[in-house]
Amino acid sequence: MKKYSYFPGCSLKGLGRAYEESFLAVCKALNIELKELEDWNCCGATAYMAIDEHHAVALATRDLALAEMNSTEDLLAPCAGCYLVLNKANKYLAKYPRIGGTVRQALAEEGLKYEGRIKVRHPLEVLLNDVGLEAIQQKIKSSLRGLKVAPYYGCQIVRPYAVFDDQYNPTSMDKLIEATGAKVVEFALKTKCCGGSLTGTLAKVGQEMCFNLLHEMKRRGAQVVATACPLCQFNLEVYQREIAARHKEDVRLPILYFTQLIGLALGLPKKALGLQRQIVAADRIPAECRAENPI
Amino acid sequence: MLRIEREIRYEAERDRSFADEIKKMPGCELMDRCIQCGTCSGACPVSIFMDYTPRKVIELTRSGFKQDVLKSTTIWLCASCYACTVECPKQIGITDVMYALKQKAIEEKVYPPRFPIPVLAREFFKMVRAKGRIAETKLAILLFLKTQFLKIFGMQRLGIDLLRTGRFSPFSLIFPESMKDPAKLTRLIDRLDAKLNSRELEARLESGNPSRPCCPGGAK
Amino acid sequence: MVENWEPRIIAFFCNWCTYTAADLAGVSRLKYEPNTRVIRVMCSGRIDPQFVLAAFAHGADGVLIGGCHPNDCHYLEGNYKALRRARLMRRLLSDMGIEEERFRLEWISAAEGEKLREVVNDMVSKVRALGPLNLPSRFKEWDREVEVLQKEIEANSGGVDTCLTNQKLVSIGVPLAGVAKSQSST
Amino acid sequence: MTGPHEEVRIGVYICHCGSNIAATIDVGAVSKYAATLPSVALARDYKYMCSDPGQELIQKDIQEYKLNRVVVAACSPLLHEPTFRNATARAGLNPFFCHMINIREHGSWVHEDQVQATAKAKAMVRGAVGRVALHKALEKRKAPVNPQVLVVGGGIAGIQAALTLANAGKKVHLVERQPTIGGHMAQFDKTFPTLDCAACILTPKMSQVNQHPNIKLMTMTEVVKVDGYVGNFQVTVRKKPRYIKEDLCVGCLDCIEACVFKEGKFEDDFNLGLNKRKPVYIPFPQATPKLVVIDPESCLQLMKGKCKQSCVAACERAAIDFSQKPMEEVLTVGSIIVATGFKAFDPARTPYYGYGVYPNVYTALEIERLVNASGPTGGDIVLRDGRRPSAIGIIHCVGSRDHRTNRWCSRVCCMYSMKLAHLLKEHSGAEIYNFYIDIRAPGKGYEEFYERLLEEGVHFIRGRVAGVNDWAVTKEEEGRLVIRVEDSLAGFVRRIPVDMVVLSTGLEPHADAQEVRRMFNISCSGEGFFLERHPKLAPVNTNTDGIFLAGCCQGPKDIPDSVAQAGAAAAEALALIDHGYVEMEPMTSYVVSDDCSGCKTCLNMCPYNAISRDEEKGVAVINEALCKGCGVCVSACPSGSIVQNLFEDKEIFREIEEVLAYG
Repeated sequence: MKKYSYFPGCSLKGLGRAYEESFLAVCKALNIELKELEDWNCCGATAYMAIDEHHAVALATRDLALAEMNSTEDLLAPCAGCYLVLNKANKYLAKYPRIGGTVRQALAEEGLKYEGRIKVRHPLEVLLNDVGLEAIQQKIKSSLRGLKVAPYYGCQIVRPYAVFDDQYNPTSMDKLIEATGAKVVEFALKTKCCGGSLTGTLAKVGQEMCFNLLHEMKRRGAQVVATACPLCQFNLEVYQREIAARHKEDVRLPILYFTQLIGLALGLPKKALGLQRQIVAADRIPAECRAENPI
Repeated sequence: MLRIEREIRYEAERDRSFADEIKKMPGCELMDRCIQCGTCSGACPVSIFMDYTPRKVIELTRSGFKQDVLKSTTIWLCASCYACTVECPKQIGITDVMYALKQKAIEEKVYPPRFPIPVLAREFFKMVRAKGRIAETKLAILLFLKTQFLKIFGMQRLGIDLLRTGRFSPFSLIFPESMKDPAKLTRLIDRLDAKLNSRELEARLESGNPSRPCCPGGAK
Repeated sequence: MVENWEPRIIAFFCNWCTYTAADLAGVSRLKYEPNTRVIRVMCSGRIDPQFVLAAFAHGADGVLIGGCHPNDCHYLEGNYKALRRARLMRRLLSDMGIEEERFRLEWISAAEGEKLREVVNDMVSKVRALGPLNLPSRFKEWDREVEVLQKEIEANSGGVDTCLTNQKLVSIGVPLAGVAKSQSST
Repeated sequence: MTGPHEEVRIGVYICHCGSNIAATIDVGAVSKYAATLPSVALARDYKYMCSDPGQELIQKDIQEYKLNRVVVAACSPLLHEPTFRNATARAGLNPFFCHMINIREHGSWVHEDQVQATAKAKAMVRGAVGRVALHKALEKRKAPVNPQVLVVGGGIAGIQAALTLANAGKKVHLVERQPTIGGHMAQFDKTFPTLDCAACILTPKMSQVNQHPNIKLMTMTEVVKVDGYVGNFQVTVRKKPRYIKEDLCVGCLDCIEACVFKEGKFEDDFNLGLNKRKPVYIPFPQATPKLVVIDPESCLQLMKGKCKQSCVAACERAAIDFSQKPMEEVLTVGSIIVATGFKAFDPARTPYYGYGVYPNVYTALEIERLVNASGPTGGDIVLRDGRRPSAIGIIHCVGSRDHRTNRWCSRVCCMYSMKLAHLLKEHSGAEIYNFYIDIRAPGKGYEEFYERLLEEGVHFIRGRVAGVNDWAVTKEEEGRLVIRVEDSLAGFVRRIPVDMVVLSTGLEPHADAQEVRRMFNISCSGEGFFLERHPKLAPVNTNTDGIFLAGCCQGPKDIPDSVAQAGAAAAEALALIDHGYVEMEPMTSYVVSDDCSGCKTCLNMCPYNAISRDEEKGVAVINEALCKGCGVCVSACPSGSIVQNLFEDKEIFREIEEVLAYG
């Protein structure tokens, strides 16, 4: 039984709740015990850095402090944004005493203390290294054999800090997908940015970036895309109608979380994996796969 | 018709302290190493939309052409994907430079009115300060109300989709996702601001720099 | 007096690596703290523990030894000898109540001008934080033991390095002859 | 000469070194202070002590003021101590009565605070004055120089150095690791900027080496151990078995024809794996010596001991010998020229350029073979997938100017990229794009060559390529490699589809440079190339006397520079030989027998076994010829009965005492 602290972040409570549902379900199935941080706050995301580095670091450090004061376990952050921001805070506290000092003072006045001991980790790494492919394969109930999956990592899991995977050609998700029996679709844009918040602020820009990804994934024969970030999943899925209209091309493609795929392979009920929350329903996957797959 | 303007730059137009201000910001220390190879621009997924490529922004920044930089769309288009940062052969934190420039632009309020990105930053900031967490849908709606009011009607389909799949409930607009006790965070931020302001003061007494509003748009 | 006190650090540099590294730092115009007093030896293995004590005895606030990296010694293995002696020195110095930050052995190759700067700056800041050592003044407290020792020496004469004119030095010179013996056979 | 009781009269000289020292250190104050020190007869500061007038000043003073000690505070003794010792000697004083301290590299150049820098200088001067008073007159030992020279590495640099020495009538041992000499240059097709064929200018030199009566060529041979000192090195070399009797083989190549493998089956290293060879092969037609070699990794007989040995049958001269074993030999030489060359950067370390992922991404060296008329395709530009390219992208600075790989500029890539651009265009008619950060064409006729290429219509795009991949956006990009780059002169990003990508990989030190360096007891600079004694004034010397550098092992170079440096190294070796003898520094140690207790502590301290025990007298004895003067034994001696010249305990104690006596 492995234990971790767990930082869901705002998205997993909001638009990305299917990520949380599937992640929790998979952890349960692989008997990983998660302890959600008590009264955590928003990590600050990327928006905060644009305002003030002290505020950005302070927000993240409060969460790190909560984790450190309540347990010694590593802190899991499934949202790529949170994962990066929390890691970055750790780096900044160590590298910039000027910022670290001020932030720590402010925290101290709130009765909080962070010594920098918390290791922030991503579920991809934990499933791959702590649980291990063998352990997962043993628990596979219905293989996804024949399903062509495009693993999409997005930016912030491997950049700027390549902690557990290669910066230029990450493979951790590939391995997990192959463990489910599915086939990995090779494509050059695994880590190309989906546009982040640009889809909301400057639709034209954001949607073209998503189009490039969807177009290339389809061109490579992907039947479904696996993501590891709520924003990536959202951008790639919910704008497909607009993108199709804008670029006069059918880009419909189910966008799942890698945890949902693993969950399916583990034979967990679709509802538990939040599959009903798909806008582009996953059962558009071709018949031959549906035949031998639970989807 | 053809608009002709003089494009020459005079030394007098350079803000000589600008580069140093930026270099003081975390991650920007190595900016002077830049050899203008353009790897950042090539690696950037958004550069195809930028008026100045990231490479050019670095050059303009280090030469002190402050207004050109702060007015460029580049700093706002940066999606923080860090491709430039990891690809830079001279290990310059280009993404961090962009953050620094965004800060400066917000500070000096040099961006188009109703330009959504800084507005998003501000709304984000306010919401976190008030609730400790972000309710994305509410944030999005606020954003559209304040920037591209009409667009919001184009978004109905999306809204319905999200409702249908239960990814957001109108309920959350009235009772958005929140910390149990958001005041905890508000207090923390205020304490931080207090420190920063006092530090600002010291800084100002030493050098004649203008004060920085501790948060944008006088959100507090 | 103590307001404008500056630490003085005796730096024994080996001719082939660290001294050359210091030259490189110079050619590269790397700026570092001016508190070292460099004494050139052909090899860090030449550095007799007595040199270190003499330095402290004459008012040095710190002693830095710079040699070639392991396997890089111009004389094959002199730096290993230096390492063994340094380990021994540390124990001895702590017995004498001299803080460990005041004595340091570093491997700095001919190419590592940058490292030389870092080491010197780091050591100077640490020693500065510790304040003056003032070993000479501490001798007063020790004078009594010294006289005892002195008698012993006269009793079984020899062994004392005659070049140590300073009477106080002789006194610590003695246990050192012992030190040299014990370490050389280590 | 000063007798024991003669009064010590020291002259102290503080150098301004123009403003190099004087700008930071108050030289006037330092010399004033020096004048106040015990037994200092006079102290001066002067603009350039190392200049002739500066040296004459010292000589004059020695005579006029009866000085018998000299202290010079100037630059690094490693640079100018010989200068001032010679000056001292010219005035009839023993050179070792002169001591030098460094207030430039260790003073003015590294400190900003003038007060403290000056204080440091004063302290150091005081230390020197104190120590020099104790100096003794010393004589340098003379040792004969063995006139033979060892050249390590048979690339163009090694070849040039060997020929120069041999033509001067000196015996040269040329040692080469590979089965043939020629090095990288032998793989090149043409040479920039003149475009004369590399083989045509290199192979004559190779055969000269092979035929020269004064050159002993040893291929497949590596240096494994170096003993001794300048003028008298003992070098152990190990020869790997070629499985061919070199004296019998005439290079008829019948054995290759006869080999049981009818087709080449193994990667041909010389052609970088672009084609296959048999287990028995000759690296290339003009290989020197023109001998076949058998690869133990692929020969059935040598691997399994089972083969019908048709090669043996085919060899009329019975030159094939599967029983050969590695052999060691000790060479005695007076000097060594290290010309071990470079390693081409491995583009696997730049994954974003897709080498090894996309078959049509090549390294520059592969292209050299591809465009070569005697190469795997006979000079035809055919891609690995059999197609012919209609557009080719050449990416400069791969593995250069990059903190993630190598920080330095490799110096030759700009020029060879242009050369390859020209050749590829000539051979394939394809559209050629060069992607560069800066064009560096600083050689004779280089800029003109750049101009010529511009006129030939080769595209030059200023921008470092961010990535190469097969992501297609437009129709014309489908199924091709797309180069994404900012055209930094135009100021926008471009996507350029090509069929072939050439990576202009940089030059880096050999993987085993560190071991080699240790073996020869020389240094490496930060990036791992061998370190010259002085970047400007001693560019082919090393910190170890009698060992010289030539070619790319010292840093990236083009052929002209390598050849020039090889000549310089040969000249240094010749100077050493013709001088006839070397003077050994007198910093050796000796035992004061009366004080020695015969405890044997020192015996196992000495790394050179220079110390033995005189069993009769029961004391240790040091063999001066073997002693290298490290002084380890001195500091180990419990009874303080070993003395190192110029580094005597009392001298060092005095120096410590005095530097601390100031301030």
